[in-house]
Amino acid sequence: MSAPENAAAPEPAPAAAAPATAVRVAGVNKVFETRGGLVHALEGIDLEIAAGEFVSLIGPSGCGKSTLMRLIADLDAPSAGTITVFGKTPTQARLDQEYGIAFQQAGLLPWRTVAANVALPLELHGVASAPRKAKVEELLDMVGLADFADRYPDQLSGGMQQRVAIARSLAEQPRLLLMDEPFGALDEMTREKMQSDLVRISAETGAAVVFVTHSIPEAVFLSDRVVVMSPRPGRIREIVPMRLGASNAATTDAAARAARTDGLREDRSFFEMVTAVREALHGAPVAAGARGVETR
Amino acid sequence: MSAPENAAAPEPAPAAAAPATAVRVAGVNKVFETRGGLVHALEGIDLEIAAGEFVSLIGPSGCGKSTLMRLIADLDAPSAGTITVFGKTPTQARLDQEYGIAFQQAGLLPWRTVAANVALPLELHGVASAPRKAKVEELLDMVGLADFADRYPDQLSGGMQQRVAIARSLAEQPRLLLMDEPFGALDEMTREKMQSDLVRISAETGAAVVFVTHSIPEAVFLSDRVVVMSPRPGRIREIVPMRLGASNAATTDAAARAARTDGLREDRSFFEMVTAVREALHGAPVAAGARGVETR
Amino acid sequence: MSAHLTPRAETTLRIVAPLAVGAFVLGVWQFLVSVVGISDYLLPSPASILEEIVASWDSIVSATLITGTNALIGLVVGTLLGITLAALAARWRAVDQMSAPVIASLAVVPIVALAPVLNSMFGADSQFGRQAIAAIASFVPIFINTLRGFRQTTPVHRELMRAYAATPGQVLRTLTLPTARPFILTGIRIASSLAVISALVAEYFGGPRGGLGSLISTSAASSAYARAWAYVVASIALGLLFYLVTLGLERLVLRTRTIQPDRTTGTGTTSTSTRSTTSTTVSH
Amino acid sequence: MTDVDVRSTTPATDAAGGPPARGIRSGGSARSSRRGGSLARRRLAAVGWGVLGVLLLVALWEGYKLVAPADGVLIGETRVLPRPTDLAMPHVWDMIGRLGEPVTRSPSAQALWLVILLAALTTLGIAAAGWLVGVVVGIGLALVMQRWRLAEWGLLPWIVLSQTVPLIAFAPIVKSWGSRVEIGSFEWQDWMSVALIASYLAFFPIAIGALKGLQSPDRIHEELMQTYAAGYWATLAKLRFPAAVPYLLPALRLGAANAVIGAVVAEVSTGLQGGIGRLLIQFAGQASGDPAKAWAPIFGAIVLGLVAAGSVALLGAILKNYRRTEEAA
Amino acid sequence: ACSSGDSGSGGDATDDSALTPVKLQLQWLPQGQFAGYFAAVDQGFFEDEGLDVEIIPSGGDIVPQDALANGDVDYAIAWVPKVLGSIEQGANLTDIAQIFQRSGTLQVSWADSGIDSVADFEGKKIGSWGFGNEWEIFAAMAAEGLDASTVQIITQDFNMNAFLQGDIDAAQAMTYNEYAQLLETVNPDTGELYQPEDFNVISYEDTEGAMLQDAIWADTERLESDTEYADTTVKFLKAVIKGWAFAAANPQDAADITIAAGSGWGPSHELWMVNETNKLIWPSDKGIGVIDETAWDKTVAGALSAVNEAGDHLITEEPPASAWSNEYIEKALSELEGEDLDLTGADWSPIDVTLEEGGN
Ligand SMILES: Nc1ncnc2c1ncn2[C@@H]1O[C@H](COP(=O)(O)OP(=O)(O)OP(=O)(O)O)[C@@H](O)[C@H]1O
Ligand SMILES: Nc1ncnc2c1ncn2[C@@H]1O[C@H](COP(=O)(O)OP(=O)(O)OP(=O)(O)O)[C@@H](O)[C@H]1O
Ligand SMILES: Cc1ncc(C[n+]2csc(CCO)c2C)c(N)n1
Ligand SMILES: [Mg+2]
Ligand SMILES: [Mg+2]
Repeated sequence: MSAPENAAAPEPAPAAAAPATAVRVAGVNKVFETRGGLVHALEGIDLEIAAGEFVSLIGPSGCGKSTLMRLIADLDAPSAGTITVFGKTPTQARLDQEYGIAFQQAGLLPWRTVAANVALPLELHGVASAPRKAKVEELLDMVGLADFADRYPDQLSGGMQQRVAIARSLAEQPRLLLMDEPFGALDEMTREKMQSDLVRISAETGAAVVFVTHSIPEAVFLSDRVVVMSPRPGRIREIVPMRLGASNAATTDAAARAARTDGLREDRSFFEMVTAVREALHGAPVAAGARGVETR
Repeated sequence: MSAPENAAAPEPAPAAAAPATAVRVAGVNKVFETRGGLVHALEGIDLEIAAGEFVSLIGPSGCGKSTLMRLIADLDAPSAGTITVFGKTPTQARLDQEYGIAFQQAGLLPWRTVAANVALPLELHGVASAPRKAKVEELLDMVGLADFADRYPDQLSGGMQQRVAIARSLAEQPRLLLMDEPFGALDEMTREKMQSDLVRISAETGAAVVFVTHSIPEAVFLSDRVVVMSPRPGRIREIVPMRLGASNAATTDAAARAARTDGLREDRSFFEMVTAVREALHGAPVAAGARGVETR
Repeated sequence: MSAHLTPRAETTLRIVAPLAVGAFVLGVWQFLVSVVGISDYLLPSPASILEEIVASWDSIVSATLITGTNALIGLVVGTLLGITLAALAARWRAVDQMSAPVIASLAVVPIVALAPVLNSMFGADSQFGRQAIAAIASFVPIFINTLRGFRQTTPVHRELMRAYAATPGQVLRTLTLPTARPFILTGIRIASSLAVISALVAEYFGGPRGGLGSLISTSAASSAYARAWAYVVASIALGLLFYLVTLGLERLVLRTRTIQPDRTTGTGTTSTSTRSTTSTTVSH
Repeated sequence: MTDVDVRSTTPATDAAGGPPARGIRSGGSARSSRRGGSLARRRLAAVGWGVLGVLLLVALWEGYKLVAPADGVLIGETRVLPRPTDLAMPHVWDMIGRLGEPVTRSPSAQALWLVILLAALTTLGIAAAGWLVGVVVGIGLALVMQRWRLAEWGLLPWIVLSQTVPLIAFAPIVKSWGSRVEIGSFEWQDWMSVALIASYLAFFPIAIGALKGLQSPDRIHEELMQTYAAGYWATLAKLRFPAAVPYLLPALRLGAANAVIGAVVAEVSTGLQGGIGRLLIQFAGQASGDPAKAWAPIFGAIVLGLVAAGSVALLGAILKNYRRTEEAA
Repeated sequence: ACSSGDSGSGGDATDDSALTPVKLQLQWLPQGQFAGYFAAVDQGFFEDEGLDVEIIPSGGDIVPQDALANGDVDYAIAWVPKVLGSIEQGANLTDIAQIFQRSGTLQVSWADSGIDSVADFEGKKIGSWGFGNEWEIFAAMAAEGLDASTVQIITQDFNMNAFLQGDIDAAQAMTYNEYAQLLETVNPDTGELYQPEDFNVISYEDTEGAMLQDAIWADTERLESDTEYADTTVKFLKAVIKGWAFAAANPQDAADITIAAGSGWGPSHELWMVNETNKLIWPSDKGIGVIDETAWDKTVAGALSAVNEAGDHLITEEPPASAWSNEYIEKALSELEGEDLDLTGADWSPIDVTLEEGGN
């Protein structure tokens, strides 16, 4: 599954997605009707994401990354094609709370304390007070914000807010995490720290992750596979498998990811992967020589 | 002048700044009185920027980069120490329109067209209609937005807006450009493009630039010297001279910068400079080995 | 949630829906009066009101002109005063704080309380008292909105102006006023129908006759309810006219942009909430 | 004048203007380095300036009386500045002094201020009832309009139009219809007609403000609730109502001011005994012989409005955690 | 109106529930103009007749005859011309007692103004309250050949300031109220109260415009179909007569009763008002409340001739015969015949009232 897939030549869709498949997107089109006319946001998208796999979506602005993620989350419906999430329809998956989600903006409710924000999904699904409290504590510990439980969002820095949002998205131990540029609004240094945290957390929880980003190094650092998209209409141009960290094997599981550390950022193979994604993105080899650096 | 200066051991301040000096900051402190008490934003800042020199300020959030820039621009006054801009007081320099300024937000007036936005400073300073028009056209040409003169800001992408803001900051051919994270809000690809543009433009105009950024590669790519700051209170930790592009000599002039191209980003020396700044920032060598990459 | 509509369908529904509601209400009203037989005496049927509108057309037009003129003059004066004082209050905090109790009082004082007093002060033989009341009534929302508008200039813009060493006059002209413009217009729109209703109600409390207010009261006093309602309809139409004209003005000016939210950072400032309908203080 | 900050007492007349811009930290100038000062001191200063403003008005009034020509200032035929006669503009001290005297020479007469106070309390009670009805109706309408866009499109224009109807044309009809309501032991009282008319003015800003507030949650928050598969009611309780608080508070305050205005108008219109409105016409009728007396109910009405609006402001203090996005003034 | 006989049915057989509830709508706030009704309540005259009368004041916009026509109340006090207008609009009402036998309306101008008759109105600013109180002016002017457009009509508010400050040349005033207001005001030139000599007073009673004023109105249909209501009407009128007779004999007490009932006027003004009101009622040759056909016809003629400045007529045709009836008042008078009451005011004479500053 970590073998490079080319969107132009999709593998035939199996009748039913195996439970090991977290997300199956088959032949998905999405067209928006606007005042200015029709906007083809996505066209012929085929993508399969294994359970526990970390997949990044990268591509120029407007290529449909967010749209694809929203379709998976059942926040919108495809114009054509089918999507299954753990073998269910997206709607069913949403109702079953199969996924957690985080956006570019943390989207915390400003009138709730940090703890109450993390507790929100649990509260909505009727988790009793005591286990809820315990869970929230555990989550805040995980994101390193145990001391800030009673603060309000406006008293936190952007990075801390984003960590709260991630804790919230993990509250119900989803098997799938959807993240739309969750670190886009953070400054560089905070961002780097958050990436390491996310690697750790996703390893701990073993969830599959669909991660939208603009940053090549970020995608490379985090992912098992990077899906490179092209705009208007949004298509998958290439899927670049990452061969980083401990495991080089076809099994892209959480254990492999756990081995991913900050040191990796200075690994030779890291630069190579960055170059590979960069080239996929620009549609052609950028230049020859000792490269592999995304200067941004 | 491009020799590394250490803030801890400032050179004695000359009685009067030579005209070749664009900005002289000597022993500057800045303390804010807030509800929560005193905030020492800057302490003992000494810095000299030559005419035509490109200097970046880098440092963690809250270290006082913006504050320093605002002091130079006379948008605020230092609590102690002196600042001169081309030998004048900052206020005089401001009144004489010695500098152009650009912020993280483009700050265009939404009710004015692109052309009218660029024309704003000229208009305010009584430049007649005909020369004004000519100048605006020239500037828009320079930033590649000649076709968008009659658009309104909300019809432009973020990158285009920022280019308009830069054109505006150049309108009066200032000898000094102050830029506070002008590309902070742009996405990666646009940002890279804007950096190249800025290198070109600053070479063309020969202005000195004070550039605030969070991104090490950006600082390295653009600057003659990178000023690395540490927070609370904001101090200059180190000034790292860049030795990129054509010239390695002590004269850091515009011609040297003009030679800086995109190819540079993949130059060996580039990685070394990035590493140097990174180490200065983190306060210690990051690690040994083939590094020099700021992954962000 | 709600099904997705094409933009065309949405535009159509936006027009059809209120018309349908209006037609439904009128229908029920007519039905109640003419079929169910609720007394036509106090609540005349829409049909008989329409008859009266036709019958008293000339007098309705001249009454509408009188009241409309008073409201217009009041609105204009209130606008000028509101903007001027808001500019002073925005400039000097002391002015703001000094005017605060007076403005707060004006915002809660009923017109019925002021009308007789103003008539005494300015004379019952002129329309001035009504115009003054319309001016006071429109002044309040315009002042408040304008003041808010004047405070919307973003720090970036203010610092830019400072960096340009712009004079206070230049700042006002090129930054503050354009920034406040949508707010001022919102204020004027809110004030518009207020001005009409205030001018009209003021007629109940003395002054020359002939306006809508005095004709409504005269007609009602002699139980000519259909005629009274005809004048009421005219006054609603007048209020609506004022509202729509100012709304149109607002839309027109807003066409040239205002500050947009910054898509990339999400931290931009939206200039105003002007697009949607906003409220009105109504004082009688 | 409980609170002299315009932004907090004067209803932001545009209820829909709603909460001010989010507290965006930009540059340094959002915070001021010069204005240190404790909060309490700033409050005190504001009150001081407010008092000064009132004193200035008093000085202006008396100064004008001193210097103005007896017939006021006329431009052409139009008198643009008032006549300074004691009949038109009584001395400030007369107006204040009159408050301390009995209403009439009748041996049973109470002091004027007491009469005004009692009447103001009566009107306050009626206005409060009207306000409550306005709150229920306004929020109810807002809920319906928020839930169904078609309802919003169909109703909103009429709600706006409703406020251009000269209410006093309605007062007798409301009173007349009300007097026919008799359900079991419940019998319609005249004050209820007045409260109903007050609610007609009160509901409007509340409906508009509540609608804006209920519609105010960011899309991101709405979608978040959607991903939690939260139903309509859960979303309402956990998201829409809390998010609406910053919009609702000014709307409720405006509604309170409007309720008072409506109650006074309706009292004048229907002649209901016991309230400020009644005193207004009664004392206006005595203004020729006793000009200062006519001002007493005017002051009463103003204080009443300020108290009503101020009480709602208290509500804002209780709900302060729901207003965290509002800019600290 | 339920009969007094079914007192046992409710179970709450208190004395009160035995009384027939009656609502009387006044045409303004409580004041001496209505002293007779308040006196009848206070002295228990209604109760003696088995009635529990609630007196309902009105405000700026309440039209008493409409409250009656709508069935909100049982009886209403209103001026005859205004009700004639309502009758033409479809109200079905009957004048059952003409309490005021003459018009109390004045038009007051300054003594030196040269306006001492209706004919002098031409080209002047004439004050009126509107609200249907203006028809006498138009009728009087019509008799002088003036139409409404020859004067400028200015709406007066609740006081005489507009006149005092010269905004209007001649102000409408009731003898019992606004005229007194003038005499309670300090003349800034003398420092003393204004005196009657300061004014020219035109009384509409002396003009062709004179119209009948405060009358008691009842619902025509109910009078015909509801015998209980008809009975109640007679009882009601009997108590009213006693009330007014009381006010005639005891003006000071009547004034005090009115103040206690909620009038906001001071004692001197109240007493003045009761006294002047008495002058409009007494003497009443055929007995208080009996409608004088000539006066009625004159009112109708005036109403027919009056056209306001908007060109609207008050009425365009003769009112129906049911618009007035002496049946009930005469019955009431005859039932009171034996009692020690002066029903015609033959022995009545006005008192002297000294007005005090401010009407307080
Ligand atoms: N609700 C919508 N209605 C109309 N067009 C839409 C809508 N949502 C997205 N689009 C359009 O679909 C295209 C893809 O948008 P999308 O937000 O998915 O891009 P993206 O890859 O997430 O971009 P970015 O990197 O800027 O977030 C764009 O052209 C966008 O304008
Ligand atoms: N006007 C002000 N009043 C009070 N404190 C201020 C003010 N402006 C800045 N500060 C404080 O001074 C310190 C330096 O702020 P400054 O904005 O210069 O940092 P920065 O380096 O530009 O940070 P960033 O990278 O986030 O832009 C911070 O602690 C900040 O909170
Ligand atoms: C708003 C308003 N103002 C004045 C009157 C006048 N009015 C009613 S009864 C009466 C006679 C005795 O005072 C008078 C003058 C009114 N009806 N409504
Ligand atoms: Mg996106
Ligand atoms: Mg900064």
